[in-house]
Amino acid sequence: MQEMMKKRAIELLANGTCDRVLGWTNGDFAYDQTPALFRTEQELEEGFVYNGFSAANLSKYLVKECRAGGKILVFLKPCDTYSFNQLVAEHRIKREMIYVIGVACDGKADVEKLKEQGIDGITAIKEEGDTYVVSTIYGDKTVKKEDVLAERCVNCKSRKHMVYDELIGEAGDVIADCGRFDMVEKLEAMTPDERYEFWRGVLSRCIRCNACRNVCPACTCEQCIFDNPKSGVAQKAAANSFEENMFHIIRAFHVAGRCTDCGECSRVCPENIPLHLLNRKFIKDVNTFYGTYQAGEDPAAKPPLGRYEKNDIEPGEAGGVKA
Amino acid sequence: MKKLSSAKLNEFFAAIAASKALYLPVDNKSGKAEYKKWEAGEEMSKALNTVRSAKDFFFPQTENLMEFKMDGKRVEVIDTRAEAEDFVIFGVRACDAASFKILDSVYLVDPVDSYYKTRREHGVVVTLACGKPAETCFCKVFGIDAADPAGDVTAWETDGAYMLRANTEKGEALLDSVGALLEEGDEAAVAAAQAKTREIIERLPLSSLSTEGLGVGKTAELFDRPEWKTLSEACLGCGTCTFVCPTCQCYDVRDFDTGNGIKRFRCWDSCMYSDFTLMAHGNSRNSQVERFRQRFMHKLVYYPDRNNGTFGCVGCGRCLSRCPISMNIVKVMKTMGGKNK
Amino acid sequence: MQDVNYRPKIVAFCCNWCSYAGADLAGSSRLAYPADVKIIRVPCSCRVNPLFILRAFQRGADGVIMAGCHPGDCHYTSGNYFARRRMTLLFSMLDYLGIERERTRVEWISAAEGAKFSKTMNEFAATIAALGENKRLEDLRCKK
Amino acid sequence: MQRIGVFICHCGTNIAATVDVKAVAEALGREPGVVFSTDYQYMCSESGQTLMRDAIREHKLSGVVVCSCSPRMHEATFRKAAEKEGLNPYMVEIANIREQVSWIHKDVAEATEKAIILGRAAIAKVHLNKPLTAGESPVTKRALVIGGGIAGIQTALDIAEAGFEVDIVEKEPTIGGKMAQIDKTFPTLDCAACILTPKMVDVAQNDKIKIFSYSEVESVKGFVGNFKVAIRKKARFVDEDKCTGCGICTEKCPQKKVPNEFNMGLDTRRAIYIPFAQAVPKVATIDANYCTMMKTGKCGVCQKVCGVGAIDYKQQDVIVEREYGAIVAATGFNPMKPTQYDELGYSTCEDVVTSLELERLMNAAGPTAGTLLRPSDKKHPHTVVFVQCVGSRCDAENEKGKPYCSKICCMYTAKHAMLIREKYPDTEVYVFYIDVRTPGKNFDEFYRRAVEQYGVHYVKGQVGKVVEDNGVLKVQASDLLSGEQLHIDADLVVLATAVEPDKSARSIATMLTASMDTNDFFTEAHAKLRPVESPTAGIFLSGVCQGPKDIPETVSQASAAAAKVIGLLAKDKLTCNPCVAESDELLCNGCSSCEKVCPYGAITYADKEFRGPNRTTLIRRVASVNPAVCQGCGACTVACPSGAMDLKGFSNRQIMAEVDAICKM
Repeated sequence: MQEMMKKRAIELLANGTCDRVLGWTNGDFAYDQTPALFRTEQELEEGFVYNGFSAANLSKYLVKECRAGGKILVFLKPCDTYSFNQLVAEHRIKREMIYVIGVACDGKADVEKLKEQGIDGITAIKEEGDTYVVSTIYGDKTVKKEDVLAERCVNCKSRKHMVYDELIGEAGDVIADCGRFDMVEKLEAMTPDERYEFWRGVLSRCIRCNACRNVCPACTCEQCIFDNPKSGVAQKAAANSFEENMFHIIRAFHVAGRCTDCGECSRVCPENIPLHLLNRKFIKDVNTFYGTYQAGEDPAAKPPLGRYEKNDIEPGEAGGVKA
Repeated sequence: MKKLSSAKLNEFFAAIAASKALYLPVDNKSGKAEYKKWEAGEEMSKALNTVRSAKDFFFPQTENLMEFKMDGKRVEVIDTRAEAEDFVIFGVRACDAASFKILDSVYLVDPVDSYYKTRREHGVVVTLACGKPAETCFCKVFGIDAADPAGDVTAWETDGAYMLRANTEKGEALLDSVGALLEEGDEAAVAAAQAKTREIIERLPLSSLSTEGLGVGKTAELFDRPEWKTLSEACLGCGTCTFVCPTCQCYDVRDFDTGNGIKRFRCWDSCMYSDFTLMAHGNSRNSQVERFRQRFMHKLVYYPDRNNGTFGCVGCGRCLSRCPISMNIVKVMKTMGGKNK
Repeated sequence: MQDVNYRPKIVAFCCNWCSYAGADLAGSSRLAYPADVKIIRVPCSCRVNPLFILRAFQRGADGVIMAGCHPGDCHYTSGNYFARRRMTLLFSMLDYLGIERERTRVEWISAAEGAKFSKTMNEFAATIAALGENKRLEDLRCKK
Repeated sequence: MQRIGVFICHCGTNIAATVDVKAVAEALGREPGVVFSTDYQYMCSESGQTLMRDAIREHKLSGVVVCSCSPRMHEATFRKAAEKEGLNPYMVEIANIREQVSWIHKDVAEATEKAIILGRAAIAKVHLNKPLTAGESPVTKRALVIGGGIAGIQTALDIAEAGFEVDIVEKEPTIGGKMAQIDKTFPTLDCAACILTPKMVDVAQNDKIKIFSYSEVESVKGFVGNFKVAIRKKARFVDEDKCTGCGICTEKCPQKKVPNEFNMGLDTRRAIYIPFAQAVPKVATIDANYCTMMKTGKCGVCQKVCGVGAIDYKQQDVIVEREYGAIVAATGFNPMKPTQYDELGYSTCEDVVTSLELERLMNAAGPTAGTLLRPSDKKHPHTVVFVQCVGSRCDAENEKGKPYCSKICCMYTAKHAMLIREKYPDTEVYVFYIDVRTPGKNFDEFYRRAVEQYGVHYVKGQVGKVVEDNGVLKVQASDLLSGEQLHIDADLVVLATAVEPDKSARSIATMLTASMDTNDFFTEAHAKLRPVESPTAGIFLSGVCQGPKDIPETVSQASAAAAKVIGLLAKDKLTCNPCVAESDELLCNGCSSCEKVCPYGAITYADKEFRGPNRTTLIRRVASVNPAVCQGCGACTVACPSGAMDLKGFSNRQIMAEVDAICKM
């Protein structure tokens, strides 16, 4: 897979289809890959990597790259293509400047899950069928891929690319019964007090590093209201529980109907806050109240908060209380 | 050297907690270690280190400074610093212990930061030597010995017991206060534990990392290196590295209008943020390349320049495991430093 | 223990064309409602940003109600329809976070419904008084 | 820092009796930024305004807060006064301490405290106010009148008289409305047709007036001065331009069994028809529901007999787009169908009729050619019972009826009773009433004539039941004055049913974004001071669509609405509302979220060049708002996540400042 991608990228660079390639490059421990731009064949040969740890969604980088001009080749996993479409729909990236190669994905691994299995001192990781062979300073360990699947991939909603110019690897399908709302439903079934405790427990860990926001392909404001002193709601740090709640409620609200559920927010959270459960609540509500809608599926679709029906559900019937 | 039987660990904690607030790493619901105030029944985490560093105890993420109260057109200024409590942190690793010195070099020199100083005076640091450092660890590079951490008291975990060594008067006093629970220590057991740890460190992938080409006097050489652009290209400009870093010490002072007055507080800031050191004329570092460079130049060049060659990094590895895009100081050192390439 | 002198703080965002006029009619008809309810005039319910609602809670409000034209009667054609979707989602999220669902409410009150305005505000104030102080979305810095 | 002046109005005792105005002035005077604070008996009076203007001048005020009645009442007054003193009118804010405080609270301490808080909120807002300047938009010099009854006709004629173009959209094949169906009018007893039809002819002949008959309003876009309306001209299958109204088709049409709506279904008409002789336009219409040709494809008689070839079975609905500066709603009413009052026998007894049906039964052009014959056996009735208030003045809880008084029933029933007694002195006439209401010029005299001269039996009481027994209507009623139960054997029972707004009014109000009350009558901008205007700018109200009225009232209101329209159309430019949305291009990311919720299409996008970091330039797509098109709803401001879109006069920070001030501990 990686070699096919590299070969194709080199070809497309050579024939002038693109002048740079957005992909992933290796780090020190096989799992610490960094998104990278490759401008030459040599750079690709030396650094290009694609494997079970190529987790980052590259679509958001295109916002910046489109401004820089030229034509960009980007590799997108199925979930990334939803983000891509959403960015096109919101005029944040220019479709015609980008050559999209869809790459098949059978789920990415979470290194923390590896470590939870007691694997330590990692020096290298190799994929062998449905296992990873992990080299450590204490010897080799083999783990099943499914046992270290990243949380967001456990409930993968789609292995189908929503957009591409060409595809490398097998085309997949939308996974209708992915169970991604199971945890939301579990929370909904709790009492309000239990829910409050749950969210306080996780949100109180927030250090307001803004990783969730900065990685989010739906958060592409020129300047976030929380960073803008003129907005009147700027917060540099969450000074207390209110500000923790405020930031996460508003962030979820701002991406409501736009979030494609790519899961990057939860992936990058240094405090392991399950932020995707906030976004998924909105996705589930939109589906329930306004009909099934998947952001990024169709760039021409009208977003749920940009349209209405005359007989929409009343707020009191959904969350607040109506006499 | 004193010895505490592992069986008596909880008694030991209880005895300390009787007179001082005791904080130690505890696993949270996500299975990650975080410092928590000890209460009976609380188990110490087995994790190598906490997600957030121990700097929070002396330099918390947010801290009230003062308040301006308004009554109509009258303004009154009130000092709102939190009352200092006597506290003990247990289980600080060598890297974090070393970071305190770096923070001290900023906050305890003239003009002394009284908020920081008060907390330093009220805190007793009990360090715990590392038993099994991870692949992300590289404290050795900066001359820190994970097997022999600093602190007021140093602890080693050995078979069935903790060995405790007081390093300071504060440490002595702490051990004295719980003297009834302690026996005479076993130097040999400590040496064995240290040897084991040091042997692991040698085999870790970053053990050969070098600081050559970095440090004192390298500003001119490194500042305009083209690699800054490629290294920073993927940077999201978030504050994760900064906020998990035990040595990052930048803060912002903000005012919060409560409606009845202004509460002035300070909170961590990150040089990775676009509004870092924002001034009336605008921003001094306008692009992420510049901000990224600032962070690493500060740790690897500017700080050593001003501190006799001591680096502003303690090699704890938190940024290595936490950066959303896995860009980190090690990658920078390898690219910029002479010997690593 | 609830302070016996406790009076809830209630913010009512009222659209200029319907509900604010409904409040005026309640006033000119002398249809009382508790003084705890304070009205903020907005041009349309679609002007109400979730930020304002959270802000009110932060600053010490115990309940926030938004009142607009009946669906279909928006002065600007569609504003209340958008507002309805926004508030539906916001309230659902607050509930999901375990914040008392009774603290937030939306009512459609026309310019002719002075009686409904007064009745709604009486009911809402009673609901909030029974719930007591907002603790889950409070900002202690704003309390005296 | 602003220099704010605060003025507390006593409103006589309206405010001052419940609010300690001195305490409010004193408390607000201590707020930061307030340099002057006072109270005064009537701020809206000439001397109150002078007080404010003097203070603006003497204290160099940059902002003003008036704590008084609702801003819907006097905001404009105070803003104008400020403007005269050189202060931007949008630097004035009102704290509503009358409707929201003194009128609803009794406790002085509580009311005073609330007044202070509302005052603080207004002060907090003014601190963030910025001077705003209104833009201008052009006016399309044509009006649309929706409804061609006497209200619409009068309004159209008056507007045309002033020299402006007017279109009338009437959903029926002819204009004329309810008045065309009425026989005589109270209290003068002149013939309705005789006074209405000349006006209809005037409309038809006026070259400023265009009639869209058999047409409906499909959609309304735009705003005052600039409405764009789509009108659906329903297919009548007859070419209006060719048809001469000769009526030969309506005589030859073999389909004779169509209920005649003009005669309230009391007789029949043909499938191709002209509603009545004086119809305007006098053009035939094919009723596709009954036409044999339309239903089976066989017949074609009308086409054969038509001398001008006007019949077109293939005619389609046509949508016409027209532009207007003003729109008048004159959608009228219908008498309520009393089918839900089973006890009164309307559904079961043929000889229980409504008053409008009686009008047709007594009209010379009606089904009985003016002879009063009862529907069942076409015999002359000897005992007639009138029942008042059927469906009017009901309890709010009673879902069957309307809470309001229909206003016209007392008088037309007196008229009916009088006419019957005059024409048929052998007839006994009973009127059951709750109250007899006659507050109009010559009204009570008229009613007394019915009682005193014509010997109509007025009985205060309610009819409980009407049952038919062998052609006799057994009327069971109570006489409230004597306390007796009455049993009357009647030949005809007439129900004065409630006046109901036309069913189309609701959807038209929605299109016009004009508000309605709970009974579906249009709401006026102010119940007393702006009775012919809707709160929505550019929308005016004429006739019963605003509330029950008799003909002279309707005509007066119609002329009043016309006067308002003329006033609007006489202007070349309108001052726009300056409280419109504005996009901060430095923050806008061009995502189009705002555009999707804008009901006016006021937002457009353009690629613009911006300064990037370190002397670079970059091109970004950014939104801009057309201030002449934007109406200031604010939908875009919430759709915008970055806060780039904000509303002038109701900015995020202004509203949050109000929130802060209100919630302040």
